[in-house]
Amino acid sequence: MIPLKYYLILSAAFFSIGIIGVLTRRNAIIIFMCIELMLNAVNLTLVSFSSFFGDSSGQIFVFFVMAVAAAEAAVGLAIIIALFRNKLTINVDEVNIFKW
Amino acid sequence: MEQQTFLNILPILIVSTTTIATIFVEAFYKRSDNLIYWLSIVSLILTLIYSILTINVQNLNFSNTLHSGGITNLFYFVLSLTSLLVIISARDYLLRAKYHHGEFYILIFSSLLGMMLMASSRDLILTFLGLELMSLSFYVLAGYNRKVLFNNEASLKYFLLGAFASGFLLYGIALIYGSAQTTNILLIVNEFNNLLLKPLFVLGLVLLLIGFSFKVASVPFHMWVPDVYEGSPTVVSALMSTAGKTAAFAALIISFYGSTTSQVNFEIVAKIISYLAIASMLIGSITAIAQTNLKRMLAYSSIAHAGYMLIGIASANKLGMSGVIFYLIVYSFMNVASFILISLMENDFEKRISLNDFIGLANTHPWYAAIMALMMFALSGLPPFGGFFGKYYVFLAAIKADLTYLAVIGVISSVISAYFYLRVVVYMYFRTNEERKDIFHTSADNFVLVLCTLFVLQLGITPNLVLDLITRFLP
Amino acid sequence: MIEQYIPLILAILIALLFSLFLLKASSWFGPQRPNPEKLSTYESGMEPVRTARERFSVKFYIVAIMFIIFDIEVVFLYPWAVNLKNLIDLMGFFIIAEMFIFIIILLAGYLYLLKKGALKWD
Amino acid sequence: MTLEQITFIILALIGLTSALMLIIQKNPVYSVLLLILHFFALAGFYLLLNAQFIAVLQILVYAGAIMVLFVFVIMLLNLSNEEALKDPFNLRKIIASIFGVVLILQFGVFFFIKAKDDLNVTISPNSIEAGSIKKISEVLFSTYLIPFEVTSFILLVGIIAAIVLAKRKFE
Repeated sequence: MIPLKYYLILSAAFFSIGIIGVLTRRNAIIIFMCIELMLNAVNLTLVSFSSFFGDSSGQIFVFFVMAVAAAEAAVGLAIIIALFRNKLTINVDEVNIFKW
Repeated sequence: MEQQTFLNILPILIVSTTTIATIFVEAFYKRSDNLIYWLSIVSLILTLIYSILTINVQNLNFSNTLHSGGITNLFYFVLSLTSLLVIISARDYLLRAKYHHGEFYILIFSSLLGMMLMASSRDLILTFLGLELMSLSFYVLAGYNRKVLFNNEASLKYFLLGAFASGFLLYGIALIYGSAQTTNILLIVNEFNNLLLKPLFVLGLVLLLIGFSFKVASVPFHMWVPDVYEGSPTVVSALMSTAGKTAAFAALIISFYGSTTSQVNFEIVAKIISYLAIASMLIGSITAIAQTNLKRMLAYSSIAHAGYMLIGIASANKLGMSGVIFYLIVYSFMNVASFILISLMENDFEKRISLNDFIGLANTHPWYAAIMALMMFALSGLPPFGGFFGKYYVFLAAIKADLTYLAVIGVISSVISAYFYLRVVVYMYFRTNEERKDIFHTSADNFVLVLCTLFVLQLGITPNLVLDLITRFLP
Repeated sequence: MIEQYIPLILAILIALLFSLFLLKASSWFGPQRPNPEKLSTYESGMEPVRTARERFSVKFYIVAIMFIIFDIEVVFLYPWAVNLKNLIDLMGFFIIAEMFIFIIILLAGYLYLLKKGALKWD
Repeated sequence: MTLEQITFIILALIGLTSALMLIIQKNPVYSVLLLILHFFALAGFYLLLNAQFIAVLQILVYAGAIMVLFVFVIMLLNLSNEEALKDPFNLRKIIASIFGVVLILQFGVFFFIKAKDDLNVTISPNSIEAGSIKKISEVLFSTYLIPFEVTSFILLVGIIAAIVLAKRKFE
């Protein structure tokens, strides 16, 4: 039996690693991957609550998060492609017509 | 599905059917853009009429996930009216820029659907999905013309920061689910008092607030606002800054409504909200002074306005909540009108309108100058206009809740912001140069501007009527 | 709980080890007499000058997006289809209408893609 | 130590290492592969938590579909020659890393000390039933009917985004 708090601290750690990645990396695709890492950390939290409560709605939420992540990937990568075509870079530091 | 449920959610059904219908039209009909334009206007007018007619029938549908009638219909009305105004004037703007496609309307409709769901949802899962539907449509709309680098960059920034913020929002919802064992907002609101004793719930609430702060454009996730409002097509900025904010605040008000009962010990969360409010107000209004680009200036002012509205949430009483809703209604009209006035001076997506473009506008186009001046007065919160009462109600609510310092800082920030709003008026009326400005006006734009002006004036003359209406429908 | 997955874990482990073993086996057991000519990529062809990772057309991206969208659709169909009898008992035929609305909405997207020429390979 | 604990530790190590390597890794192709490894570890956790259906979906949707899209785009933009993307080790990185470590410690303090009482639950005996496809479909298609339909609209926006932003000849 693994207590709930171990799952929670683990997913909090994944979430924090995702945040660090977003803050440190400059490649738009890698930043997006770190955001996926954060969303998955939340999914772990949701599933562990759901299992410990014996309540399905947390797992259904994960279902929806997955669908949203898929649509988000479609939109986000399309945006990255559109930018790359105009600018030939996806480094967010160079995306600086405005100040970042 | 029973007939009654069907009638209750009819506004949502109209909007979603129109979305699908426009996609079919776009796919199968060659000259689709005009047909889609008229189709969307008709369906939005239907939504407006229907949501006003059934405002008294309050119901909960689909296992308490979707509320209809009352305050929800009021939000429907505001959201679809804003979208209608934007759509009416967007057509000429897009034609001028030679980028008029049916997809624009499809995306506006899908974002409207998301916003309406946020306003009517009583389940955090649905709120999250509505928010994502709205945001995803906005990400695409911000980069609508993919050949324009400004649009690309705006949408990339909006997307990366938006997805980052929704991670926080989602974590907040997960922790709230973990402490309340449910995602139903009504159940959570009932238990608000007990739940606030749990640290897990408080952390969840704070993370939820941080996530929402992105959508309402307040500190700490405010960095995107100026860039995205400046880089997106102006009509899109008009929609994002008004309807987007309204929908996010609607969801925030619904989630935090439990705090308005008197016995709740809301202090920790209220303190965090008031810090966010103070930071937003000051950062917004001080940075706006330095801006010469009009869209950027309005963006920073949008941050400041989000701060004023957060005061209403922090005061955690009924007046505060209804004050915020009143403020949102006025703000929608003021901001739509200002952005549309800016869009009238642009003839493509890459034009940047600065303060200098307004020099001497009073001589060449006295009516447009007058409307712009009125909107600036209203935004700065000078007395006879609607904007004043929006601020007045939230400040009053703050004083009632023993948060007088918030009201004081709000007043100081309003005084600071008066400087940059009035500067536009000064440029228009008291400076002249020879260069003649073009204003690409059509009757559709004039109609929208007159309508906004009338609403702002009306809300300034009879604010009580609207406030009473809002208070009556708040549960 | 976890015990019931032991056969699965074992199967995965054996598959992994076996394939790794086969991968390396030829270099361990086979005779090795390398010379530069033998080691070049094409023995009698041009020297490769660039990386094999080519940029490829954006058409693939549109197809990949279609795959993802309809993958998710199937994921939602799955719990519906597996449990359909039970669901009809619970909620009546409304459950079928529900799924058809979902499919029609995505069908609109599919037709839109088709008419916009997303699948044309010119 | 029971088998469950050993599995948990192994999975946690895989998950943490792959996540950390992902944010350090220079080559985006390797990052994608590490993220896929991370998703497999998460699927393992879902099995530990008796959420079989979600575990399968995790592989099917995340590792099988979403990451494929990522690989596609990386190949499409040909970003493997990473030199163009200078990523120097600078002050911002140090600050962000310190911030991250503090954040993890904060979460640790929070879950182990502050919120200790809220989390004192044992795994529910219903958990196997709650994770079963039968139970999930019953709740999904009754209570969460509207969210389910809304998902299709979200996917629709994905389709339109692809055409508007990425199609070569858009109009």
